[in-house]
Amino acid sequence: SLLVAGGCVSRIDVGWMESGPVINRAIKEGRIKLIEWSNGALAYRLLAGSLGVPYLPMRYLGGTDTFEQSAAKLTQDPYTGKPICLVPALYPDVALIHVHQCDVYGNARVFGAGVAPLEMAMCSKKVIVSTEEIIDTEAIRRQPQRTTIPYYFVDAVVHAPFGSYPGSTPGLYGAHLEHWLEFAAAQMQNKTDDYLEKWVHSVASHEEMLEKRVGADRLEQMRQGETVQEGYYD
Amino acid sequence: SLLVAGGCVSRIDVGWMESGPVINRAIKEGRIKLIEWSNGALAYRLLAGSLGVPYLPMRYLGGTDTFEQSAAKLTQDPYTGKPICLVPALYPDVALIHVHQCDVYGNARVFGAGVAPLEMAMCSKKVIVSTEEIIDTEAIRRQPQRTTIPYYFVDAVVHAPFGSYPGSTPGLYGAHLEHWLEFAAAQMQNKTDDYLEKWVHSVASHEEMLEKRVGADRLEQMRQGETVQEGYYD
Amino acid sequence: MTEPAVGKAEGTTSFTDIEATICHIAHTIEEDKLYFVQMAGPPLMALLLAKRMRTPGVGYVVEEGAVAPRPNFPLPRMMLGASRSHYRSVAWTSMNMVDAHAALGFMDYGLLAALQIDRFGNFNSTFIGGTYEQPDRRFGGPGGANEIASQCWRTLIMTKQKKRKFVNKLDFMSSPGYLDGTPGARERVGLPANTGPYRVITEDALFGFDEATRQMRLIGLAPWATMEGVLAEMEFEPLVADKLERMQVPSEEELNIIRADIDPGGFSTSRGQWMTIERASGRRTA
Amino acid sequence: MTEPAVGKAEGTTSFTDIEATICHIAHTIEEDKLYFVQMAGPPLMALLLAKRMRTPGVGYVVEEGAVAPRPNFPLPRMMLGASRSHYRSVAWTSMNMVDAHAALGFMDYGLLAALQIDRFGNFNSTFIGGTYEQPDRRFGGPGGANEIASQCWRTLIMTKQKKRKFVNKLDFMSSPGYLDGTPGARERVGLPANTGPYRVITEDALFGFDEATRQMRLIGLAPWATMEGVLAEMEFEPLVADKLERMQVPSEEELNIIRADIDPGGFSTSRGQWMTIERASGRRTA
Repeated sequence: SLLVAGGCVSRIDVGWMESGPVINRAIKEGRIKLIEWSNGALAYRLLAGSLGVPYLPMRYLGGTDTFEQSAAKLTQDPYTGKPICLVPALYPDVALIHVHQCDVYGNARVFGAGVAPLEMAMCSKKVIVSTEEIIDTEAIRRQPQRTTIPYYFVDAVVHAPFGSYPGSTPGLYGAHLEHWLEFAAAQMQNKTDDYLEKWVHSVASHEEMLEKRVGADRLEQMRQGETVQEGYYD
Repeated sequence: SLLVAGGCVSRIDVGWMESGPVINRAIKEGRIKLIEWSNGALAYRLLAGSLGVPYLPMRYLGGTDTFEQSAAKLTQDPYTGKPICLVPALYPDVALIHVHQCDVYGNARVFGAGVAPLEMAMCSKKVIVSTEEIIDTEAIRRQPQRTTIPYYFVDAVVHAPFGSYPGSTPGLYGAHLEHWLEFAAAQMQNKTDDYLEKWVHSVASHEEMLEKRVGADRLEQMRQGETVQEGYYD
Repeated sequence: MTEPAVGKAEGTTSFTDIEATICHIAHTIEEDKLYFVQMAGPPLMALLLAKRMRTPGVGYVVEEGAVAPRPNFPLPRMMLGASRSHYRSVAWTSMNMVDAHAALGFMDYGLLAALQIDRFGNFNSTFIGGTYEQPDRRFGGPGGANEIASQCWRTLIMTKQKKRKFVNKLDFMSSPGYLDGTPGARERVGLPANTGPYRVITEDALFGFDEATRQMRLIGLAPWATMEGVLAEMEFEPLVADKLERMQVPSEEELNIIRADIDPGGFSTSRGQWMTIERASGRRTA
Repeated sequence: MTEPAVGKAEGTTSFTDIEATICHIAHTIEEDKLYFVQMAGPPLMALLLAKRMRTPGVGYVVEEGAVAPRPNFPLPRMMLGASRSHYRSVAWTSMNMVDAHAALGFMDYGLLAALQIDRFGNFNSTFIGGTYEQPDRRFGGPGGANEIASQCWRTLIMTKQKKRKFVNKLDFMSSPGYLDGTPGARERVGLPANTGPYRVITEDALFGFDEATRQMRLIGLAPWATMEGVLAEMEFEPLVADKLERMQVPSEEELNIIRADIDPGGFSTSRGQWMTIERASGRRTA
């Protein structure tokens, strides 16, 4: 919604999107065009891209209006003659991926279940990894099993503690619930410009935003709000 | 070669196979039929099977005699119109997968790089997991990131220490080199029957084979022969 | 609407339509089966309630790749943050991985919510009113619903018992039920054979599907609901089973678990329509 | 053939053809590039030698999914057991994963061995002599060679300088070079654009490929080899570069690393054809 409010968006491939008045209006005014998919279909299109192939067959989407408004195709499987749906690979221009740990070369660790960070890194033309923590390459090499994304997919590494703000980084800090409520209210009251001014335009960097708009106490509370570490860092 | 020598094989999908006089003879006598692939193509066919789709497009095999002797097809990508090779999914009847650790439900951990244990478990109709060690389900749940194969793909769990013998289980024990040399010699000298008698038919179980034909000292040497633990169990 | 003030009559209980639906779904959950559940919201709450109350061995998988978690209650508000809801999973994987598990037929049941549903169990989560290009109200889209409804053996769909929900014609078919209801309709568009919607659950009623015609059939009623009342809240007329199952009144224990642990603060569940039910009779008093 | 007895003349050095080829390949390895290398054998040994001697930052990936390992020397005999060869990788993945990395164009070079090769760099690792159904001698098959030769930007292929290796017609084309040599031949069968064989390396010679005709071209000679000798050991006549590069004599340090660490016991490398070379002149004395 914020990117739409900011006028940065002309087309959205939709799996599920946070909807609301801003997007509603943009659709009606013809300012954005939507292409329908599903969460899984978009992740699967990233998988296609990550395999370096132009498309993948899959077992869903067919038969629905979602299918009609997508770029999926219904074809005949050349082996069995049965119908099968195809979806085209997704090759994003740029991926922004936030991770728990990363070395200076981009060998990155994402802990916990996740949508498709590896596929995203593999299929995107440029990959920027932001990380809660930079760790030594020797630490990466001592536990190769824990690496999610190998270095050669990564074009840039940014050290960004609390990089998921206002969301959570599982095992490290919880989400900032009040921020989400503030955002929802701004949307309802048609005040996204004020919201953007406060949280984006009036601060020079992510660090300044954290320092001035969130504050150390709140960040510490977010850390304490994450009650589960088990399984992430151990 | 041993399965061929034992008359257990009529068709082989070949990526790379250990070749030698036994297989040479069986091919010439028409006792086995080969279908040509490559290591990667077979793993990729397992990937297709693991995705539940009938085939996958891929970027190799085309143009070669390997392609001609495979069941791959050269088709036109419906999105770009460019040529693309397709390979059919592999759905093995039974998979035997040896793992480092597994709970009684079949939640299994394979440590280290590997060919395609997860894909194999996903696409096979029946899956038997043999494991060096049975661990507690709570231990699995405390580190969900380390699970390679979730329980629902697994039909049976067998506790089989030294289950990779005469091969190695990385991080735990090395291979038994002399055994491989003995096997190679038996093949060269046309004595695979003797070899099978000694190592297979004359012992009632894997445990008896380890105890009577290998011995505790040698097993201990194999353990000590594995000088690298780093990255596997930690 | 808000919860009735304290001092409600003895022997009565109050809950929202959402809480009622959650409890109804929870009663259908089967032990030791594997469910594929939408990322958040009442469907997941229903499964968690069943897991706490009756079926501790039921497994579920969520879209973002947590396999068979044993969540750490209370869950965070608005389900923000994965660590407590993914707690003690047997595996942490990814979206493509669990979708593949579903494609392979390992998911016994799918469990999700719909904005609008038709007689064949096709449903909408994309927009309501207007046209696709000029929707009156645009919603999030199918999210994970399409892959769940397409690939699980049996799909459970929750919605509200409202005429605008049970429609003759969907504004948009986001996810498939039995499509046009003809034999093999799903298979003809590449969906896995022998899959499809199994139950539709509202605060007032339970529906199945006729095996031959694939049409929705009323098979159960909440104690406080009548067949006439339910049919009045549907644009199309469903088939009706010979004998209607009498659904249960949510127990205090169930409601306590929902309110204290599963949706602490009632962010989702308290916002529904409140009703007060006399426990003994099952009748509605407010 | 065995290594010449001790007491070889001063100023000479002895090694096998396999060791020579390993050293020649090692000299072509480029720092900071990524190589996709066959699972075991001389191609991997060549890369390891380069990594030890000259290009510590070169990365390589092996079929079974180890990414950029820093192996623990000495490697186990016959390369049995993965732990030492996968030691200190930056990631442990799987075969499909690294093949996908190659499909995406992340592998600068492929590195592998061939039984037979033709003028367009197509090669055989399947059978020699007879027919496919009745082969004189069946070999293992392409293994990982097809995906490496198809997908890497540039492929390096090692073989022996023997007439039976450089043939007019392959008994079987296991893996692709430039196919029939026509422009776009690889692209027409679905292989990634602008990829293909780059160098063929033997104990005696180094070959490249002509950009226009895609034919093999002699570009380098070992100090002990002559153009006539090399051409005599090929069925087809390659193009010949205007100026032939003079390849190096394997150094004692290189040979020591191969023998002590990379192939301890010489299981692979000592079984080749031995030669003795006068260091100063590069000429063969035995």
